Amino acid sequence: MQVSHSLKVWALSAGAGALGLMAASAVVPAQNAKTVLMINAIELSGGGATVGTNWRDAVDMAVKDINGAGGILGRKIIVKHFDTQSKPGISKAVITKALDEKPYVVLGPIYSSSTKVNMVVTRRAGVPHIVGSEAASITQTGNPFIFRTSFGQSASMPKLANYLKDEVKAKSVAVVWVNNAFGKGGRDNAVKELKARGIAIAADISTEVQQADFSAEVVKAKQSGADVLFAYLHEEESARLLIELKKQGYDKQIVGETTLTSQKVLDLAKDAANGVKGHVGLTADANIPAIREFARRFEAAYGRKPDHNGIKGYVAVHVVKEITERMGKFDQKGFADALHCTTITTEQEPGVLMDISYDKNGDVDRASFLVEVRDGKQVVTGVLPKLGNAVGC
Amino acid sequence: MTQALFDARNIARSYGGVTALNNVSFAVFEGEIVGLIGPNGSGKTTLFNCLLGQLRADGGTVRLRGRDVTGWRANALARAGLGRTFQLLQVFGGLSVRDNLIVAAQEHIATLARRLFAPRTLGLDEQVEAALERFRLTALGDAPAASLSYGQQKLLDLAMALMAEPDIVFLDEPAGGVTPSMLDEIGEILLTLNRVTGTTFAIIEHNMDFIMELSDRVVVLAEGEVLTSGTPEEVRGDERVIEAYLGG
Amino acid sequence: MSDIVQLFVSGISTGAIYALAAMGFTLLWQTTGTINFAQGEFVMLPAFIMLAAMNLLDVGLLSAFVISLVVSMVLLGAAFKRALVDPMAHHGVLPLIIATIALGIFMKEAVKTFYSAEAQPFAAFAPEGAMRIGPVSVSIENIAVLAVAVVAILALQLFLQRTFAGRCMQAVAQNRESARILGVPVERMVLYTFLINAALATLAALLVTPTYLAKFDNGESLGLIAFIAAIVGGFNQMRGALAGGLLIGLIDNFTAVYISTQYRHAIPLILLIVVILFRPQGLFGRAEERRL
Amino acid sequence: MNAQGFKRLALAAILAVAILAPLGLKNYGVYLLSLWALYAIAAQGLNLTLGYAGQISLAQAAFFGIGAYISALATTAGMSFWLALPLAGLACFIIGALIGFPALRVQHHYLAFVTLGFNVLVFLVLRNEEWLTGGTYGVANIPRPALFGLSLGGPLAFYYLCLALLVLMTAMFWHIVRSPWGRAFAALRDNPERAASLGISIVTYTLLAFAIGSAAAGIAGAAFAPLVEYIDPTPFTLSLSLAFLLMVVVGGQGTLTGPFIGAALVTLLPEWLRWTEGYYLMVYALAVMVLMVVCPSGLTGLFDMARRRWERSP
Repeated sequence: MQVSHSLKVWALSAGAGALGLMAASAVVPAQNAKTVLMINAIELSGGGATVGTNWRDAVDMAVKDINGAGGILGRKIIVKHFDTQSKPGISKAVITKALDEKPYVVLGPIYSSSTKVNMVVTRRAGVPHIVGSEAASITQTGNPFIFRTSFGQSASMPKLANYLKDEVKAKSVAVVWVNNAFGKGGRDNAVKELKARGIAIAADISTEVQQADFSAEVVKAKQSGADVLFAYLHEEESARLLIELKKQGYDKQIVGETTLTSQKVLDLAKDAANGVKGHVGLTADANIPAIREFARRFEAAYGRKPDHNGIKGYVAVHVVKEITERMGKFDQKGFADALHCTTITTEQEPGVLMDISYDKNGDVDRASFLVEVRDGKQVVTGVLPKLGNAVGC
Repeated sequence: MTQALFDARNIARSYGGVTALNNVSFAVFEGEIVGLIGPNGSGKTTLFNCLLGQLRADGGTVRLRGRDVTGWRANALARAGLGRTFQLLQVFGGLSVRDNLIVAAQEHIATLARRLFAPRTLGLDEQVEAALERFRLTALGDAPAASLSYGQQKLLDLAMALMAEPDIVFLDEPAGGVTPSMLDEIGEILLTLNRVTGTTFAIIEHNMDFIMELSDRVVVLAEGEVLTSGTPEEVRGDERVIEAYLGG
Repeated sequence: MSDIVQLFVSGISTGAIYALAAMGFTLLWQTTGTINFAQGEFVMLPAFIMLAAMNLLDVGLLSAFVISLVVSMVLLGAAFKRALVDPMAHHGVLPLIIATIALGIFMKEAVKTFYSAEAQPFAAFAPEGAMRIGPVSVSIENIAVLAVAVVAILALQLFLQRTFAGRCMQAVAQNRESARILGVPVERMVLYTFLINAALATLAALLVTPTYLAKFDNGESLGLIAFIAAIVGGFNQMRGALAGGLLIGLIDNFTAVYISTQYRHAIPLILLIVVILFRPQGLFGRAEERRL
Repeated sequence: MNAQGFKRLALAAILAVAILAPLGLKNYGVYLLSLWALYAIAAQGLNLTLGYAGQISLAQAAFFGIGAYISALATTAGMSFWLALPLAGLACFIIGALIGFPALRVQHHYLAFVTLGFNVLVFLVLRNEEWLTGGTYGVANIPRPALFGLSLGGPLAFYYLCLALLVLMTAMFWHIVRSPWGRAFAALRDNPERAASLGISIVTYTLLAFAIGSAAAGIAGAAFAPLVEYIDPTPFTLSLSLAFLLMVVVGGQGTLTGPFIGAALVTLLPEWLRWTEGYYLMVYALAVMVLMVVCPSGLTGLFDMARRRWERSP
């Protein structure tokens, strides 16, 4: 009996110890003064795995480039990647954990719903936060630490609407969108801009994240008699939609914004993507030497073509480098101030690939592209100049 | 004629076209012990299940003290004063003997909300101790019911059915599987309860000697219909009954 | 008109795929009381086995299908039964439900880790494009899917009703104990149902993956729909699962076009709840004796 | 030491660790512990429904979400958290009773199917009814409460709030299962037919257990909203309901300590097993399957088996 008693005590204390240890494993080492820490909280699994992996690899590439050239102000960059699993709840946990390490800046994520959770945390900690998200609402909360790397929807949708009105000469549009923070934001902005230009919304079709069967959506789009179908979905759902459109012999123009013509969609949809047109903020196929060179090196390093998210990740790190070097010191509050209402040209910092301007909300302005898919490849058919109407500067 | 304590009229029930009960009427008067007998498959247990809220009858009415209780669920019938045991032994093996007895009575006292905040035994201690004594289970009060012998569980089962002091108790084969000495004990307990506290019983039983000795009146069921009823002597002498048993 | 016909055809053809999954689901329930929460993953995995076979062994789609069929019947049929269902036969329904939930997670994670987290293109077995029949235009692939599914379902029905083994299986499904007394080799019949379930799932994978693309989390919604279809149709009847699958496929498509895209998933669930409340044996099921 | 004493000691040990654990931890560790406490409350609720009343509920995440939205919308509109918290519990109790009642009347085990449908419906309403819930944009800037002028905004203070809620709710469950209700639950689980014949209403008691279990999820959700400070519909899907189910069964249904262990497995263990990298979920799933085969009563059942073996050994 005595033996069993002490065994029980042992088991209990072991259990208690285990619980403590589990929690204590969250303790981390401090960074040293020869380096500067960046946290990259990004989608490495779940629905956003494709886009997140592109972003992460490009961030790694940028860090390698910069460290190879002596780092930022003589300090080497250390970047730590955290997986948000494409879920806001996990994302919140991950960013809380990451901030315990006292990073200089935070990069990512791309999914808007995760960004909206994370930006509350980085704002409280006063850490500059550069994201790949496009939901319009992100930069409308007066958060002084949040910055994009690509157009928000309030910048891209007017460009798209102009394109539909002037180039495609659309009278009515069927909008197919994914019903989450990303898709709803895009849909709301697109509908607003289209209506303002006198284009009718013939069908307003909501779809689910991870939706597999798009046959009803296609019938509905056909039924609406719209001249143009505008698809605003994530990569895999975009591909499934294109496959179903082809399956049912859809013969109207299909138009997208950035995602629809991305490399992943073309890989999955194969010839179902041919003929799709779109507006993209960034593309690896742009006829710009810096971007071509980036795409070539990326492909050499990782064995696949980068998409626009790769470019965004690469640019993000270089924005951090340029602004920090302008200040001449590592100052988080100063960084945020310095990045508002500023322009970084490719002469100043070649790593930003294209001239980029920030307004007072952290929104981006930059030239953008019109593209078309031919023979399974994205072809740039035109360049749209910067809007040049920076807000509040 | 006085009003029956329990009065079932024209109970019908069929299973997918096969008639199990064909307009059976069955009444029990206050203070009676009624035996329900019949060959295997005559519909005794189906009748009990229809009367006691376990099965839905296809037709007929059931009254308890003149109140229409047709189609009531088992728990509602129990709270209206109707107790029962099952053919197969049914005690709560995981609970102690005491808890088995308390749980058998607790729904009959206080309100649901009160029971949440009442002391654990709900003031039933005296009643529980009395039952333990009557069924000679006092020494086993805190043992889990599953650890009792078969005979002891049989007694506990019976004790539980009686805990809430029901007006009428339906027993499904109380003599099944017990030793002769235990059988005498059970018979004695039932008779005492009937004579002293006036408890009314309806009993399904195969053991003829046992049921004939105990019952005031016997109802015979055959092929889903009431064949006859009367005093044990009348039934014993009825040729149709003998025929039903032999032919069945 | 053309739209309605196309909607009907695509609804019925996706419905037929749901029916394949739902029928397997019902078979397992009838013979062993297994509520398989991994049923969706049972459709997802064979698609990856086919992909792996095509990529690693460099075989065509048909050979890959045959390989996948065999592997699935061994892994998702026999091994699933031996390793998980048999040892838990006497533990009641819940532990097995939990175990199949865990199995589903395991299969998803394994495919994600060892194959890919990204969706994979998958070869269609039928030609693409639309077919014109008079004024009506319908997808050729939909018709092909429907045809294959109907043939499979008819073959299964014939097997169950016309062959000795099939009738034995039905006997086991209806009453295991009576079947045993009658001398039916119950264990072997139960094994057959597991093999058939795996085969149906592999067929569903072949039909569904060209449009859905192969992805580790494809099973989540498919499993749920199979489950809903089985309950709506009637848990205790094969024809219930068949009808339930077709019905859900149709309702889903017509809802999305004529009622609401935002609430399209709600309609089958509302139907589910209504059926449970007013016809608990399912629309096409046999009423069971109500106790209590 | 008897089983009862052992249970008390285990609970006391968990409480002691829970109080001391966050000291010296950074924000992240404290956040995880807070999440653990809230998951444990919801799991305790489901444990009453499942472990004591024998009903499978697949809507625990929906009630968690309803509680979170009530708290988020009420507090961002200026209502006190201390009012929103019981309100969330009450609302979930009533909704639980409303959906449970018809389901339980029809057939004993159909609650599982109805709750499965309900969970998906709740998600759709949260996402689609933008005027009420903010739709996919969610609800942002959810304030953390103060108590007697003392702000509970800091991570540590908020954790102790979650822990206090957990202790309170556990005490409530402790009381329920020891009251005559607990005896009725035990009788129902053991033999529903016999229980009914003794006057115990199956519908009433299982409905109560389900509604109380749902209310617990609502209360946990109400505290979840200020913990994450931003909510949208995505966390409250069926997969979280399945996760809750796993927590309860793996921890050990029908025991008071089981849900604590189950919730810890889901929130804390992944951190501990970080070295397994992507394999964690696979290892977890595999372990669950083995556990169900070997000991379907869960980890507490496994501990019990071990304890009895020790006691028997000379």
